[in-house]
Amino acid sequence: MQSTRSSFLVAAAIALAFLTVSGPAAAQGAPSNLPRNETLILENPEGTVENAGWFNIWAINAGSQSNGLQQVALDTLWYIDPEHGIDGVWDNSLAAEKPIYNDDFTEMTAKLRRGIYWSDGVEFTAADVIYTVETQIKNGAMRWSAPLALNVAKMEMPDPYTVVFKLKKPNSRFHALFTVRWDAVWIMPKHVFEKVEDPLKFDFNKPVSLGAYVLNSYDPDGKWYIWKLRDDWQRTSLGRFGKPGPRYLAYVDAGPPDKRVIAQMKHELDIIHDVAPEGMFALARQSKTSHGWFKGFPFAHPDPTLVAVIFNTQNELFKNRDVRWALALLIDIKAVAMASYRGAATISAIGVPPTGAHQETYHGPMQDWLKAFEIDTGKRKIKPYDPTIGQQIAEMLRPSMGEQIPTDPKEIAKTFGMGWWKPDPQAAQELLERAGFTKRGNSWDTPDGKSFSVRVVVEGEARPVMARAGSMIVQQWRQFGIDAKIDTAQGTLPTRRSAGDFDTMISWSVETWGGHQDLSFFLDSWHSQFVAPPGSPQPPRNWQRWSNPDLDRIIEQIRSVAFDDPKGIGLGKEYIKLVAREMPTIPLMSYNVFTAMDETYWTGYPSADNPYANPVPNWGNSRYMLVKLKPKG
Amino acid sequence: MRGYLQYFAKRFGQFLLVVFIGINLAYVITRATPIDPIEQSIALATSFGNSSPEAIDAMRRSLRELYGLTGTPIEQYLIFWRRVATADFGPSLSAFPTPVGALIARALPWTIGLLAVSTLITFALGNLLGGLAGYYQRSRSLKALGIIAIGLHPIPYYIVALVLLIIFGFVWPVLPISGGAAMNLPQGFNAAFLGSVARHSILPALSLILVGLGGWFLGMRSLVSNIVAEDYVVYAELAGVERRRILWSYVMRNALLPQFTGLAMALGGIFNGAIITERVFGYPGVGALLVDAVYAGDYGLVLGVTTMSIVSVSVGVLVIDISYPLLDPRVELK
Amino acid sequence: MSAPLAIRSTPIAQETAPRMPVVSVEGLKAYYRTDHFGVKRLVRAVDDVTFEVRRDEIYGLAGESGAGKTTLTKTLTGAVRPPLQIVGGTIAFSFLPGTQGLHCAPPPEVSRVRWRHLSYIMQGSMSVLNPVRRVRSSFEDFAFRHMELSRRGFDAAVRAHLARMQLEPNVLVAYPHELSGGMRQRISIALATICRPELIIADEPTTAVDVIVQKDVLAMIRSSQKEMGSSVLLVTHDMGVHAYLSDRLGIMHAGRLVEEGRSEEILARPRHPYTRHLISSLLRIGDDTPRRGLEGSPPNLADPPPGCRFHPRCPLAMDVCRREVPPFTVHGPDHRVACFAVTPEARP
Amino acid sequence: MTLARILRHLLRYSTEFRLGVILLGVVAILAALSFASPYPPLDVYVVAPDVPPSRAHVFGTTSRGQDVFWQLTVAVRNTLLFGIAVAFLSRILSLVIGLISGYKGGWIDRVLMSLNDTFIIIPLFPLLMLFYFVMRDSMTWAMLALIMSFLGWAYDARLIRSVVMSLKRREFTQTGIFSGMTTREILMREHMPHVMPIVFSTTMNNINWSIGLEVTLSVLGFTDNNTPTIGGMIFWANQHSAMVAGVWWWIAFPVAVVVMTFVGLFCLALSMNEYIDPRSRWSRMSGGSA
Repeated sequence: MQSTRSSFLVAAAIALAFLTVSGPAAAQGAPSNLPRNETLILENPEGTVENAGWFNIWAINAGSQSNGLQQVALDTLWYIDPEHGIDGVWDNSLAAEKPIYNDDFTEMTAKLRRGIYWSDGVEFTAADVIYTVETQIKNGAMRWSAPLALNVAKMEMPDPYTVVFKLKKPNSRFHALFTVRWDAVWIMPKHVFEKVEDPLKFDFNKPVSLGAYVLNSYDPDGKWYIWKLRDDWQRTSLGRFGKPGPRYLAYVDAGPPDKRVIAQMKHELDIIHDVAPEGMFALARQSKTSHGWFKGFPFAHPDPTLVAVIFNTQNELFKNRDVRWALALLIDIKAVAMASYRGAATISAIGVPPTGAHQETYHGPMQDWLKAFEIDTGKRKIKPYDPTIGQQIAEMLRPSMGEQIPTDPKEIAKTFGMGWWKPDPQAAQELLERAGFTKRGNSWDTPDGKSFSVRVVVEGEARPVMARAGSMIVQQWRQFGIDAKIDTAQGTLPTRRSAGDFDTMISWSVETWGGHQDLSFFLDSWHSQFVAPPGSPQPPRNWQRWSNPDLDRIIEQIRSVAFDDPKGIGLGKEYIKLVAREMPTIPLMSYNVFTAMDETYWTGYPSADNPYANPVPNWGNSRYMLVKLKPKG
Repeated sequence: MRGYLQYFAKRFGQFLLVVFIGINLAYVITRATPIDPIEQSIALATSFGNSSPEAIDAMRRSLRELYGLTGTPIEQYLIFWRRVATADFGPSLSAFPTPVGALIARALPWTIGLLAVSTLITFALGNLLGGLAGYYQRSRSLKALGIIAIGLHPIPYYIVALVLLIIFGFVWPVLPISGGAAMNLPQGFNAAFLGSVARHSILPALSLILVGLGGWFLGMRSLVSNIVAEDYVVYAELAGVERRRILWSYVMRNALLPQFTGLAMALGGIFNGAIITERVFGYPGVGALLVDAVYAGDYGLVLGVTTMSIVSVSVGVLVIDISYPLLDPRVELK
Repeated sequence: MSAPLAIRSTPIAQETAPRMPVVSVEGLKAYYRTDHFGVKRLVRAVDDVTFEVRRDEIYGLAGESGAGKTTLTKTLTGAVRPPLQIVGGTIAFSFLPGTQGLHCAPPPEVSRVRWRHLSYIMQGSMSVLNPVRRVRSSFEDFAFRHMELSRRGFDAAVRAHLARMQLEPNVLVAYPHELSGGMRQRISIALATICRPELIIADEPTTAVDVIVQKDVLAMIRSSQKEMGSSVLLVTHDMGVHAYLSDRLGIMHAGRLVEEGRSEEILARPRHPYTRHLISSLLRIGDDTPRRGLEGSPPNLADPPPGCRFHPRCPLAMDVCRREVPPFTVHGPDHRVACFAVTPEARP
Repeated sequence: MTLARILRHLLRYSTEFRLGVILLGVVAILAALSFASPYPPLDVYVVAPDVPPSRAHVFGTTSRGQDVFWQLTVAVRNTLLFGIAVAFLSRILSLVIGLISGYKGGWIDRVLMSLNDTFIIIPLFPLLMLFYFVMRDSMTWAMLALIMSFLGWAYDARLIRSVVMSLKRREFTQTGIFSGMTTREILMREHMPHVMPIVFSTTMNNINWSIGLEVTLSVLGFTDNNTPTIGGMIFWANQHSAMVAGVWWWIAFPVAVVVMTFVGLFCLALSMNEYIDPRSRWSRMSGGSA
């Protein structure tokens, strides 16, 4: 037996070895050697960056974007805040004032700030702007080459702080290219890039920064990036708002949702980009210091992004408006809101996200029109809109959530949205029958006698809430007798989306500035001139491949009015009415992001009560929150 | 010696066959992937930002030639084999223009390290305990071990990893549950970094070990319980050779030989385990790299990783095979 | 005796009279109790056997396979593992006073005795050498600790011993599979004799080798026995071998001793019908082709026939044979037979 | 000894075997209950979500408003069916290849076996993942089963081959040949009875293998989740952060059941091996050289 004993000694030794190295709890979240109370740790939703050492953001997808690079190290002319902004939605960043167009929108002048410096001490001037544009035009395959090449005829630099863009054709939205909504054309450091022979093969490591932070260190395996506040932070565009709170920023791969929650419970992750609703609830329950955009339920930050059931309108079945409407009338949005967000959704019946400034601009004013809105089922006219559904969701949640659920109708509208279409299987049946569909026993046949089957493509793991919404909608359609199936596309989604390889899809084809009423950001790409023939790839964002002469007219009018022109709102409403009648996509809700913020080390995060910026940490716009963050105690 | 050469030649032939079939399988499948790297890139580049449709078309055109996705299937196939031969898989499409080789070279040490350590521990421990259990068949503690082994052995890597994750990451959070090392530590041969690496590798390694142990344990146990009945063992016992000597030089030594060939057969499965484990624990190895590559529809990278894993697994097998004669003097006669 | 070996017979051996037995077995009963997936069996492999091996003699144990010879050797060598059990009887070794056999001796005693006083040439010696160890290490494993010698001294001793056995020293560096069967056999004999033990148990030492090899293997056993004056218990079914080697002979049938006496006596005048059958079937040394004549096979020891276990096959069987176990009757010096059919008077 | 009789013996005398039968029995009963399930397996929000185990819901309910117990019954059924399907198909392959190469020997054997070893050595997981991304939604339950059985025959073919090789040397084969039986007859009449037990035990192991991979793949979201399986359940649980949300019963019970299945199957295989390995039996019969 001696040998057995010795063998157990061996085993014990190994076990011991494990424990000794295991020592105290230290997940990746805690930078062992940085002052924690001066460090802000944020999640970079890109996860692990395979090409960690690549900082040349102007080469397409060569490396990471939201590892802090575009948030705190790069800068461009203007920012539009998806929320209300620190002083207004519009911020002149590198530009000293708003863009100046000539009357026919063939020329745009940008006046630049003085006293802005690159982190290596070189001053930022118009030369950098011009170099940025010229270089990308010269090298076709850079990130913004195409749009710049299409628009810019030539540029002039009357003085080092003024750039005049001469445009190839009139474009009242040219400045949008240099206006950050998530990102924009970032300005290149001329003095660095002009030294390299091929700007596509240059890794720009270590990056020279125009923002308030410089790269401190990064993980060659791409799991974390640490940025350090510049000593001369006053010489950056952010300097106007005072000294940023955190001296260090750590953008980390926080792993799958569960691990993010665990990490924040251990206070090793100050800002979670997104988690499953249940994760957020768990945090709210178990960690006093964690909160979301809303202090209580529904926590999530509504991105100016409209989640919808997108039809492939080039598919025979969905060419017919009646079919699209019928399917819409079969959706019980309350159940979808529950299934996807556990109720923490902000619903929208119309084609703009119910977020930022839009509810005041569009949803509110259009309530009366919606209430009056009628559709003809062939047998009768019905008023499908139910303005109280937001209210109903609130009531439905109140028993379980208690006083977290607001009572003031305005609050409820802001939180859960206003109204939606009420489920009406009867009308749906009538519409389908008018469209030539027939019900056999418990299931539906298409006009050409095949069984009516609909595949609903969802991305899956990457966007769990949409997958859930999808499976709920599938269930509701199935129960009506349609052979509906969920189809998880995982990584193939982008390909299939642009190839039009889907019947319907839970995704978004509407994205807006959020803070600004102008809809051109997405709407311009809906023009029929861009609709690809079946089979060939469709450029963003008209994934539904829907074309309509009235829509084209509206778009062309928008192009001809200025960005801030109130006429834009009127045209926006026309668009909304059109898509309400046509239902090319079934708008569901805004894309609510469960960004969880931990106040153990930092306070002053943006929130629904103080919506000065978008906390979602991979947005370029999230940089504004840094100047408001204060160390706790 | 001639016997050995023949043996070696046979093994090497097998090795080549494995690599050939394996790589072709991978190539064919990858080619059939529906993912279009161009669309993938564009989607990434434009998923949030502003971008006008004409611009996208222009982008699409230039990317297509930049990525060099041209040429007939046959041409591409030949190019592919040249690349395999020269171990140069060209630039990664999802991290263009960084060469695939560079990405793999970055990830490989992690996986190899993890696998080497866990496999060694598993093999040594499993066989040691299994052998003892087979030799001292009356020992209670070893019987208990056997039951545990039976309980753990059939459970798939993922489940074990998940349970470990729950226990040590959540219920009793004493161990890091993701990453390869703590943040902001410069990589290199310094105590801090290595210590951190060790600590981060505990759970991944443990999940591999727990699953692997049982197989070796049970295998060794039954082998030994047969070998103790062999004439030369009985004879040695009757000759009063010390038990220790019998246990190590007669029983263990001889039982280990089939286990060793078993190791060769098991390597592939062990590698599968590594992929899963790396994914569960966010370990920066080739497994994680492969999954990302598949998501990104990065032909070059997927092929690179798959080929690399097939080749290195077969190399492992080859190494075991050709070192086998050193352990078993009889092999030359086979 | 000018052998460099330091080993002389032990004090115990000294004071014992020359004719005193090295081992005496008294009423030994060794059964197999098996239970494999419910199939319970009790095999009376050795059933009440009594005999002794005297100093400086070769005692032959004969009988067809399944007669219990091997089981007997197992019990003698202490290789008693379940399901084999010693049900009764004693085994007294001269060099192991005060115990009832190796199987119940204290471990230190056992390891003191083994190979130094009692060595063993195993059946099927082809496979008794560890296939992955060189012959030398087998010698070291087996003998080194018994001979108070330095490594070098031991090496020399081994070589000398091999030389005496007409074996090339280079067999030491060989692996078993590199050697012929006969070679392996002779090595195992060398291995068994290197410590000059009092008692060597040889179990079918020649079954697996061809006739030529048999001859010198036998010669080898004989010579080393003579030279060392030790005793050999020679177990084989091959009467030819016994005729050639054994001084005295015991015939086993179905787990029992049925006749015992001087070899020449028994070979010349076998009494027990079974013995007669064995002898009649003896053609010449080394021949072990299936025997003709007597039909039927040894009885199933799981349930042996009552009375004399040979009666179902016995030409002379009488009623009494079916009822009672025949006792031994003496037939002249050193010669006893267990059969009702043959009486001391009766001379065939 | 026919397989049936062997099984009876095992049942009577082998603890492992009995344990295995009991475990699998429970699992099988669960699976059978699925037909009595009051809820359509694919529908969500049919019961109140996140209810911990209670009298109303024995295993509690999921965050998707499904009853864990009833969901589990369906999942177990599908998972088992999957494993059995794969095992059955791959058995055919491994039997045919094992018998032929074992019996024919020569170059046929060499070719088949080197092919065989190739499939043993190649790491399958990357391949399976690739397959999934190629097939996408056409990668149904059945498709996956087909692919896996195509990949999963090698190891067992080897075992069967080795058994046949040993059988070849027994005299009944020779007599068979002398009495002019055809290869097929010898394989079927003489060898099958001896091969069956090993086929049985490899089947158990193979079911384990395939279920293991299925669970892993679907947990990672690499399978069609229109068919509820155990892996699928865990997948959805992860999607809802069940672990951190404290809905432990959503993970615990599926894991428990799947572990039961694995251990059960493995015990059967183990005891069968114990039984058929002649040497281990022999060494039981007479602890030593007899």
